[in-house]
Amino acid sequence: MRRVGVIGVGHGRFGLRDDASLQELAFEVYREAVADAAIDPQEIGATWIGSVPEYHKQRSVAGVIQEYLGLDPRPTWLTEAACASGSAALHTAWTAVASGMQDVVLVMGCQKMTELETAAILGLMGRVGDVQWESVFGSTFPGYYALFARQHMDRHGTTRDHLSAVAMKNHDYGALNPKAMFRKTIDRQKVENSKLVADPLRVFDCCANADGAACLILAAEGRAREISDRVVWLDGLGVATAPMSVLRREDLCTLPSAVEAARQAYAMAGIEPSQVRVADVHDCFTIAEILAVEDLGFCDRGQGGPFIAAGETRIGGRIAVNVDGGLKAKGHPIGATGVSMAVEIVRQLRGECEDRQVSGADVGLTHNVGGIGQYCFVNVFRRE
Amino acid sequence: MRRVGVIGVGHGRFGLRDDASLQELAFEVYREAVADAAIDPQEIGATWIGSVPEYHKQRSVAGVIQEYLGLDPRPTWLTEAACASGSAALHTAWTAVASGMQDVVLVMGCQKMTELETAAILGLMGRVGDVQWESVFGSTFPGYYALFARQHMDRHGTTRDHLSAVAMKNHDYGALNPKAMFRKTIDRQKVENSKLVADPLRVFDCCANADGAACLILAAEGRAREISDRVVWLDGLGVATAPMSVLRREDLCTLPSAVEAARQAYAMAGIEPSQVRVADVHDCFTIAEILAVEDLGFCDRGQGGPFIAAGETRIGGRIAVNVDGGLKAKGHPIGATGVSMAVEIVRQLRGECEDRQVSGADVGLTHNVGGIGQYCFVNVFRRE
Amino acid sequence: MFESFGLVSFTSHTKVGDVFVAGLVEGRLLASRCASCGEQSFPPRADCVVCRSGDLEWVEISGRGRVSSFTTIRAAPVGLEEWVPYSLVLVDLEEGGRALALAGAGLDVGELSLGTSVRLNPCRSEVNDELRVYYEVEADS
Amino acid sequence: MFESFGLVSFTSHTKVGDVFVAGLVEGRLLASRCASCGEQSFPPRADCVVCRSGDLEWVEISGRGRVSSFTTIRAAPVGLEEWVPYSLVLVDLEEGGRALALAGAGLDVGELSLGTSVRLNPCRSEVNDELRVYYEVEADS
Ligand SMILES: [Zn+2]
Ligand SMILES: [Zn+2]
Repeated sequence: MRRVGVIGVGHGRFGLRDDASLQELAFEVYREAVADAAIDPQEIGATWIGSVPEYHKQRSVAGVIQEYLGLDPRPTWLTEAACASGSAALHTAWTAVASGMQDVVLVMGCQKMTELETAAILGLMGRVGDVQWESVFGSTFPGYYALFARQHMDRHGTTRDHLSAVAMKNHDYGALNPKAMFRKTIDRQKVENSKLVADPLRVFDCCANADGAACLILAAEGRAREISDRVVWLDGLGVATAPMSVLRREDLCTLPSAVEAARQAYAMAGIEPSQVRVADVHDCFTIAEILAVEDLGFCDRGQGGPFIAAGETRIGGRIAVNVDGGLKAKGHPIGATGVSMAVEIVRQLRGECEDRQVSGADVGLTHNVGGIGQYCFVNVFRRE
Repeated sequence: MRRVGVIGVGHGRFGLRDDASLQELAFEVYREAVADAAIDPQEIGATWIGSVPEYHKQRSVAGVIQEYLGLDPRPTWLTEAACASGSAALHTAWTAVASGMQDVVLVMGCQKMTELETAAILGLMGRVGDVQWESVFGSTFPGYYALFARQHMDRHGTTRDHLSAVAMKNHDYGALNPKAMFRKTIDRQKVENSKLVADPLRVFDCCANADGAACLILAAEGRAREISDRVVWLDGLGVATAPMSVLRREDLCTLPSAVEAARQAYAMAGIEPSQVRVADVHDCFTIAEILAVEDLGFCDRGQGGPFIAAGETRIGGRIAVNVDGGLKAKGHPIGATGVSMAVEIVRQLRGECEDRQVSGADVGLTHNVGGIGQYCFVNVFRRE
Repeated sequence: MFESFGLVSFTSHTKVGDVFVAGLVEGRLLASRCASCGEQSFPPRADCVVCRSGDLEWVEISGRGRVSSFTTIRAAPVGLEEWVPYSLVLVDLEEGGRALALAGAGLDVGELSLGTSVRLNPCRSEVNDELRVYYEVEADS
Repeated sequence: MFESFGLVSFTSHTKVGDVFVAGLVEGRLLASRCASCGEQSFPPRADCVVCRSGDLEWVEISGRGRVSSFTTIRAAPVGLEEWVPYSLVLVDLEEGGRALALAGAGLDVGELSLGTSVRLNPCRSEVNDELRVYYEVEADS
């Protein structure tokens, strides 16, 4: 298999984007990535699009986007793995290049979510759970993570303060990210006075629905080196699943898919968790970031809360986590998120992140969860 | 890249399946394919699922299916390319095996469509067209193919009789296929007296919405030969796109994506169209089969109608096309269709098709179209 | 029949629907058991995850179990807006398997902790003008 | 503003919506033109497919063209059940680009053939109790 590198990135403004259609959002980041890579787009051999179809009235958006980008007759299709759809597109693209089927490809993550009402979105998202035995009782997405949080608090002594620390950290960094949806810091009061959504989770424990797009251009090693002198290599890929149904999970204090995906990615890249300098992890809820740092081996099992509250995941701590604001402050356009994470890590490894740059970042990681852990993709990036 | 072969197939009954959930339909064909391949399912390294999400109330069906099959924590995600979603799953799976990332994988195509009303389906399907400039006028899926038919009749002299010949042939063979939705032959009267849907297309020019599932197990050459002595090789893959919007197509008498995908597949397999003995092509409408035999080079441009009406695509003719009944008589569970086509061709090349067996079939082809040609996948299969 | 299961329905057909719902209507909680290898499942499955057999038998279970986790939903999905707040309890069943279910009127969620003994009770009631069958979690008396 | 375009709307936002619909309201048919390279497009695009510039200008077009194909829809999608049968005409525009549009009252579809000269007419009317703006195909007089 050939080594695969990222040679161009594009990232749009996340948030309420009632100024543009989905394909127009996609074009913004495509334009940026083509300019960033400084290639002739005719060189792009295929496009994979991560997006979750149910939020769009346009069906089969991959075809519409490929047309709007002007990339017909090159192939495209859509990948869906709930909130990890963007990482599924990236994995597909990586495999096509590594195999030799393609030399240069585009990975597009995009989503418009704000056309639907919040209750409709809660309804749709709840149906990422098993509809036959769970959604029939009105389960919601925050409801599932509330079940996880309750067990984690009970077993490991995780506290309200630990959850709040995640939200505050991510808003602190979101304030520094020009593409983030929320660019304001928040204090403990703000989090703890926010309305309960699903006990013990409050509004400020939850990420926000957003519109947005992000994209990557990948190339095989030889071509990548000809095109660019700042290639970031995608050297470790992991992907795993866990039962869709919370009724079939042995333990709710971990996402087994994340543990397995991380194991694969570390092994493939030949690194230990301690070598990761900067990570974007899937903080759809505050408790999810606590699970993530444990599942990824950044701290001991059960110690995610104190680890984060002690500042170890801030810049200057043991490992910088979600210093782009995370899903919490950057916003979570579900199909775009996995690609957005990769864009952030590429920019960190290139040293382009200005006042939220992690100094000396040479190894970075993304951890993108679909649903409540049904899917997890972990990727390890490296600069030379 | 490694050679990739099909070592197991499963195909369920297509039609109204109000006896089973989507995951139960998937299990039926999984059970059959595992038995057919005679492998321990623990050997399956990943599952790709072709399905179109909007028809299901369950969101993110890949996760539910993977759980129901008992294949966690192995990876899965969904691929969507409208009616070619199943072929997108197959292409993804092929690439994973060819690249060396996987050795044995499962490809599942599945769809439940009959939970929605016909008008709702027409509404959804119309939105496979461009919603911004086309669907706003009430365009429908048959409406698009009607536009194609009108041009083809005008330019090439294609007639009502030619269209009817496609429907009659496919029903003749559907009657011989125990898995087909419609197992009755029809006469010219039946077609021509059926109600107009979108002039000039009538009810019997259109395939039927159906529920169904089909699956394939693929393996890398070395392992495939150890497991099976009747491997069918997937030696040529082609995939291309055309504008989503009929407003951006130069010519409506061809699907340019099909022409390009066929060119790629023939080149990769190193064959000429004349070497293909049996083909499953995407006859979502009768006119579509006429376009297909031309786009694939089975006959001259514009001659698809007379070619089919003369019996050249029946068993014993120049090339057997859709002798499983096609989408027309077999039914069209959209996510399953591409995989179903591959199952049929594998069985033809293995010589297992009984009274609809094409004798001496050694090279077979599938042609699976998404939408109105936004996507086309052409695959060439070969037995040794 | 399965359309009447739960507060709302998203599954129109399943091989395990009729028997399961008929059981609930009679006040019985049923698990599936594989006729080939004996693997038992709650919630029920039509196909055995162990041996892939499609022959299933039904066994009645007591519904007794322990609280695995719980939450109170305050932001409702479409269709259940008037139902909030409602509490969901995840129960590890004594006879294997797990259930997610509504907290019944007799269960004080404020007093609940993980590990508490509870019981799944089959019940029927009118929800949004439809007769629904489901189960609720009650204190195990 | 784009929500009022067509018989039904599925696109809530687009960069080209406001100007285009305002044009239609005034009876003008507008195409986009790239301010960088001059590439013209109908239907309009916010981003140039040739040079990728996002600077667009607007140009009025005549709407004259020739029939490329046509059909009469007799099985309607949801929401348009009472509207059938309606005819759709695909028009190759003289000034480039193409449009799919409803056949207007003045167009006898039974007499139509491919190549016939026609014209896109901006129009406004009440559809399902909403004021809609769109265009219809009329005979070119
Ligand atoms: Zn068994
Ligand atoms: Zn331009």
